[in-house]
Amino acid sequence: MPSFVTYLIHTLFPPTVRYPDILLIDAGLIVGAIGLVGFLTKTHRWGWLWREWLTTVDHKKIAVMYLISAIVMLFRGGIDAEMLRAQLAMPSVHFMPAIQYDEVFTTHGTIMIFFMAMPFIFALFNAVIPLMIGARDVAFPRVNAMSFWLFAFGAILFNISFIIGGSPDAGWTAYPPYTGLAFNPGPGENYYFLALIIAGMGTTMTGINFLVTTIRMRAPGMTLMKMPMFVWATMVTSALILFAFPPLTVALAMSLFDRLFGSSFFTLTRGGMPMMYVNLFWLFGHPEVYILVIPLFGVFSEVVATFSRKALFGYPLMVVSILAIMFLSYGTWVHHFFTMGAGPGVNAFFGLSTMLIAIPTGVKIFNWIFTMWGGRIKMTVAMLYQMAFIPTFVIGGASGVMLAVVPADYQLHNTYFLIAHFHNVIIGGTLFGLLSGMYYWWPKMFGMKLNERQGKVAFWLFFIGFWITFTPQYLLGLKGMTRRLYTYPAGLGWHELNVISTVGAWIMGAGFVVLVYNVVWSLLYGERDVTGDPWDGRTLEWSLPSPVPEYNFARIPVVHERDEWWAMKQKGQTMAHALRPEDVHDIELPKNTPVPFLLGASFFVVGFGMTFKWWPIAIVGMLGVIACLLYSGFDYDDHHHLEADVVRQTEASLGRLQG
Amino acid sequence: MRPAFFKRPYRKLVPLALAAGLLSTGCGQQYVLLHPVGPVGQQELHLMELAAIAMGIVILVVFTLYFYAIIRFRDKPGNTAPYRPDWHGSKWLEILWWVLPAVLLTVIAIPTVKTTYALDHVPKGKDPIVIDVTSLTWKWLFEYPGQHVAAVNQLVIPTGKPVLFELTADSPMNTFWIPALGGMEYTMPNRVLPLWLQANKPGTYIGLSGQYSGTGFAKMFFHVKAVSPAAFNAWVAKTRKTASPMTMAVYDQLLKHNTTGQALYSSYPKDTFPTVANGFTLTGSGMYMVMRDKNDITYMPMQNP
Amino acid sequence: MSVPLAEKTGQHQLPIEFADEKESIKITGFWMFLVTDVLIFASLFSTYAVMRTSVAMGPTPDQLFHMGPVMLETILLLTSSFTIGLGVYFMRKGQVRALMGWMIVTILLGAGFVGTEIHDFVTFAQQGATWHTSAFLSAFDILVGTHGAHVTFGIFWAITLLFQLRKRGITPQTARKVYTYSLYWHFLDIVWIFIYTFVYLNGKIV
Amino acid sequence: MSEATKPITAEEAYNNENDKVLRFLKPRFHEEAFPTIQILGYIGSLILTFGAYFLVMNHVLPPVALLSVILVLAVFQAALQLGVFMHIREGRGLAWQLIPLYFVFFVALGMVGMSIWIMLFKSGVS
Ligand code: HEA
Ligand code: HEA
Ligand code: CUA
Ligand SMILES: [Cu+2]
Repeated sequence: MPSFVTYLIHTLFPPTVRYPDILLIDAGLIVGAIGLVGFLTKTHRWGWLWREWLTTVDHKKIAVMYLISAIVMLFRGGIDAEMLRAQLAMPSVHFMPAIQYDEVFTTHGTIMIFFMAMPFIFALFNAVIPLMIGARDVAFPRVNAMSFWLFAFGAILFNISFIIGGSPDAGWTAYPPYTGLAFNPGPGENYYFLALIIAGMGTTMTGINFLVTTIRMRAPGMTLMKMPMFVWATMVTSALILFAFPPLTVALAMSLFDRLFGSSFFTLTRGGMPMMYVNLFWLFGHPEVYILVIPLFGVFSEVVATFSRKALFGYPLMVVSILAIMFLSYGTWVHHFFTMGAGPGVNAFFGLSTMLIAIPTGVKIFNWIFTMWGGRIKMTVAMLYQMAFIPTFVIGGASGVMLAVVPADYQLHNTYFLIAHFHNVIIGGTLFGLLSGMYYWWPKMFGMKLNERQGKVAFWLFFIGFWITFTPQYLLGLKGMTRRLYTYPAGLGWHELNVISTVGAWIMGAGFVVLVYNVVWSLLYGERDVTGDPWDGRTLEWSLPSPVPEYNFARIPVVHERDEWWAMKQKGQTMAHALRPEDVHDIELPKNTPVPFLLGASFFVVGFGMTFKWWPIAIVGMLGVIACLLYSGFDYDDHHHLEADVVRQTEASLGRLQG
Repeated sequence: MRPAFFKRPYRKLVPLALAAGLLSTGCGQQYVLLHPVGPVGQQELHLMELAAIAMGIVILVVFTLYFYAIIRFRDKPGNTAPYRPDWHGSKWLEILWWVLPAVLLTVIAIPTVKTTYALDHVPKGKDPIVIDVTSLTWKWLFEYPGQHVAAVNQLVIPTGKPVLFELTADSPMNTFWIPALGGMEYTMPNRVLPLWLQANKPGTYIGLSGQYSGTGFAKMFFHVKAVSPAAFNAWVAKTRKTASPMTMAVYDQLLKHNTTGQALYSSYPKDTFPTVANGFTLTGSGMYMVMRDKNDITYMPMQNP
Repeated sequence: MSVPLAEKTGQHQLPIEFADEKESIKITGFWMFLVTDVLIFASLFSTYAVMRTSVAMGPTPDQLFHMGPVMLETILLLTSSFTIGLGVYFMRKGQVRALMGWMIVTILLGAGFVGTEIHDFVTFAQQGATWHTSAFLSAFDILVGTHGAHVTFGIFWAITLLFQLRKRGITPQTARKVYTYSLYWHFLDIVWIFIYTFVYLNGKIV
Repeated sequence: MSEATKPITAEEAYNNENDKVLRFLKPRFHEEAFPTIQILGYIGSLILTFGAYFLVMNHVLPPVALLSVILVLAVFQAALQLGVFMHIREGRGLAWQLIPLYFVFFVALGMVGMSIWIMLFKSGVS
């Protein structure tokens, strides 16, 4: 049926995905996919892939999968950023047409926040939280795998939009009514809403999982005030996720219904109220930015204490401040729409509540500085990122406080001043923190260190490039340049600063290339970590060998001190002293299962079907979802036993067993 | 082991210095936000300056402590700085950094609240001229209910007199922004928002949108001509005489999704804007009745018709 | 095998659903899930609160709502909350048959609720009040509809639990499942009370 | 982990957690030979529901007061369900769920209340 074929071609490959660059990428992807399939077949790796990775429920492997996806997404988001900067370098250029520019900034923002930063954070959670609290796994290992696969298939759904059907183009905030059918008839926004709903379900499950893990799975003796700061950060972040994602889900679902089922929540006509979307979105969105930064506050607290070789300064108040940030962050969301005329009372209230957040945040900054004070600072790459974080984040936070000054925000809202503000906190806080954590815990995850020298080159390129990119953007804001302009006229004085900014972005890109080189080189030739404790660490994960055995702890430790491992080392104890053969019992471990993967895949099918309104496909996917739920509802056989002897042998071979 | 450039952490200051240089040598009037020509922009600028100074203090303090710490306490052989691995807190220091930022924030918070309230209304005793602004898909429609003229993508206002803009949209949301005069405000469908601005100096200023609304968004620039009241009246009279009237057909034309140039109209159909006198009936779904008294707009929720 | 509820010594044994550490952790997890669900409904309630007056050309709440079916739904749901409460009570006594009996009653009451609600919605649709009509109706439909969908899901969940109970009896695992299910069901009752108050009764206040 | 499955008492589970800051989360159980509490709870919930109904249908108060009163009744009803049927204070070790439940109460209330404040600005409340 030729009409059917033309219909397919028109829906799946409309002109907006037929640009030469995208066709080139298509070709690359096809070649890459064939290559990958070929490689896996030739080396007989399919079974291995399925058994060891796709069906795994081991938090350490899930961490690795999160990490890989996050770095791939950093690459994609980074390429998008480079394209944006290329377009903006000169006034009135048409490197990309408007529609494509719009798609690119949308995917840049969405990918960086939802598909780069979030999974990267979860990679760190998964990699270390059970180890830090002395547990064998997270509270719900299967749910953990489901979270990952929901995230992964959400990400895939979002990413295929640029080769099939066209990408969303309404910004990462997707304000209606522009996302309505009247203005945006293509499938792009459907992709956006569906992908975020699917990934968001996964994220909510991760939030529940790690909240329960940190409150119920801690080793005996680890009371709240003995938890490492990163565990606190995880707990608080998980709580934030729990409280923040529901409004997002609701807002997205309502927008989607407007598009697919003709409801009128946010439409131009029939009394729709677009501002309600904005309200709900930021009810999520503001806590979200703290979801993006609080885990890294935890990372920094660990890194700074380890590399200053000194206890964290002011631990109790660090806890108080992190809790204060959590509470306050639910009361500030209106600062993203001061200019929607909610009246002076509302604006003043939310302006003040926003400023209040600066106080607990400042407390953390000062406590970190005073952790270094009187220590012995070792300049490793992880520490360098932490040290770059402080000045960068303080300046970003300061510009945030300027935005919280309501009348100033009337002028600065949605200008490049805002863009500079949030890249300052998001790169300075989130990205630097993620990289710091990655360098810090890499030995624990992979059993080898990342090369420090290469890491430093990457760091300096990133750091310097960052300042060159974003400092000029503050000035552009003062010159009145608004965001999301695909091009701008000459004569407003915006040109020179944009050129500088673009150059900076290239330097950051170079930094990323070095980073990738660093990772690949180290995987091949990196220095093995045989001690399990390469940095002279303080918390329990460093008491384990690297990489960590499947069961984590042969015997669950009993905690007495805040920095338990450090205290043990001070007292001259190690694990080998502690563990006798009769201490080792059978260990119960969760069993691998294909359900999470299949569940994610089913949701992908649902999402894809709904994006194009191909209901039969969506229904097939839905049946898959139901089958997965039913199967896991009736499945009582979800763990297996590891014999004590096997554990003893493993521990003995690592030299960790007495006698 | 350590690369040479690493020895000098001050390197980080270079881009900052560069930026400061740019700002001082830079390009005069092009920093629009720093050179407002009206009272609204000026008040906003004052707050920005105040906040910037406060933030400067914060940054200075943090940077001093920070650089001192990282230079003094490096782990290098022969470092004589005291090493206190178990120093984990100090009551007084911690009280200090809960209290000092709070004080500093109070200093900016008070004028923030004051100005927020002040900017909400046209100052008492001044009679504003009202302009109805509708953002359309990638163009601006300005209607003068007092003068009965209309314009597309260009705006003429008298100097020395507050202008009360009533903002709405028959399109996705945009923000109405004239940086030289003062801050922006959203244009939203089904809703009318007030914004007042004033130009004290005659001149031509740039206006634009701050909220992305589609492919033509980058073309939503418009010109604002501030002229003396006499010249303004002359302009109105001339427009009435020479321009053609805007009919409903013209309005429908404007509703198309495209970008256009500038245009003037000698009159406009009553219900294109929820006119102040008639109450608000945009696209068939009234949300609010708009009642105008001298300085302000009151909104009455409209029950179903 | 079932764990006795209390010992004569005065030392309280943990109820069976808490007897196993792992299973009890799942209960904590389910509470956290309920928290997210509370917020889902809170978002829907805020939307409804704001859009309540955006009736456009459509009917107002007062014109639309009829309290008769609403009261019926309320009574059905309140009663079902009571019956599942009894079910859990008997579960803790170790009485499988009583538990299953009360669960079946709960399911029937729930089905009655859903049936009445669907009938109500069909009536609205016949009057031309669908969510195409106005923002108010969109907000109303999604709030009440989400609740109805939850109830429907709960019914199917309960049915799968019945099969498991028949096969395995009351064990720490099945007990935990029933317990979480009962939490879910009571929670839906609470949500309904707010819908009843904030949507239906409020619509009659004017 | 066979130790974990062997039956322990509520007191033992609580002592294992031993976080003294959290004493307020100590779980409480109640159990009886006859489901009196459940029956009383059911009757109570019916009273609350019909009470609200008659208040509204007879317009005993001005609108705003009426709405406030019935909302308070709904909150009572919720508390009743939580206390009687959902065993909100039970748990193994500590009743952790209490913290998020208290918190969510405020967040949900704030969300609805603030949204109304933000969105229905400047309009006389109907
Ligand atoms: C990691 C992410 C992150 C973080 C941590 C923050 C932190 C803050 N943000 Fe930012 N913000 C974003 C990400 C983030 N933001 C994003 C992505 C947007 C734009 C979204 C979009 O529209 O696309 C945004 C937008 C945004 C706006 C909206 C502007 C507008 O749209 O008009 C505002 C306004 O108030 C704001 C303020 C703040 C404040 C006050 C903080 C504070 O938390 C900062 C606190 C920190 C400090 C202040 C520094 C350290 C403190 C001291 C050293 C103590 C002493 C300090 C004082 C006394 C002041 N942010
Ligand atoms: C975590 C979040 C995050 C991160 C890390 C970044 C990183 C960057 N961002 Fe992004 N940005 C956002 C979040 C983020 N951004 C958001 C939320 C928006 C708003 C979107 C919206 O408006 O809706 C935004 C918008 C935004 C804009 C405004 C667009 C507009 O409004 O028109 C710009 C413009 O300069 C920009 C630039 C950059 C740059 C240069 C980087 C750099 O840091 C990127 C650095 C580059 C890399 C990390 C990798 C580069 C890779 C290569 C060069 C590959 C090399 C080749 C091989 C290896 C083969 N961003
Ligand atoms: Cu440069 Cu003013
Ligand atoms: Cu914010």
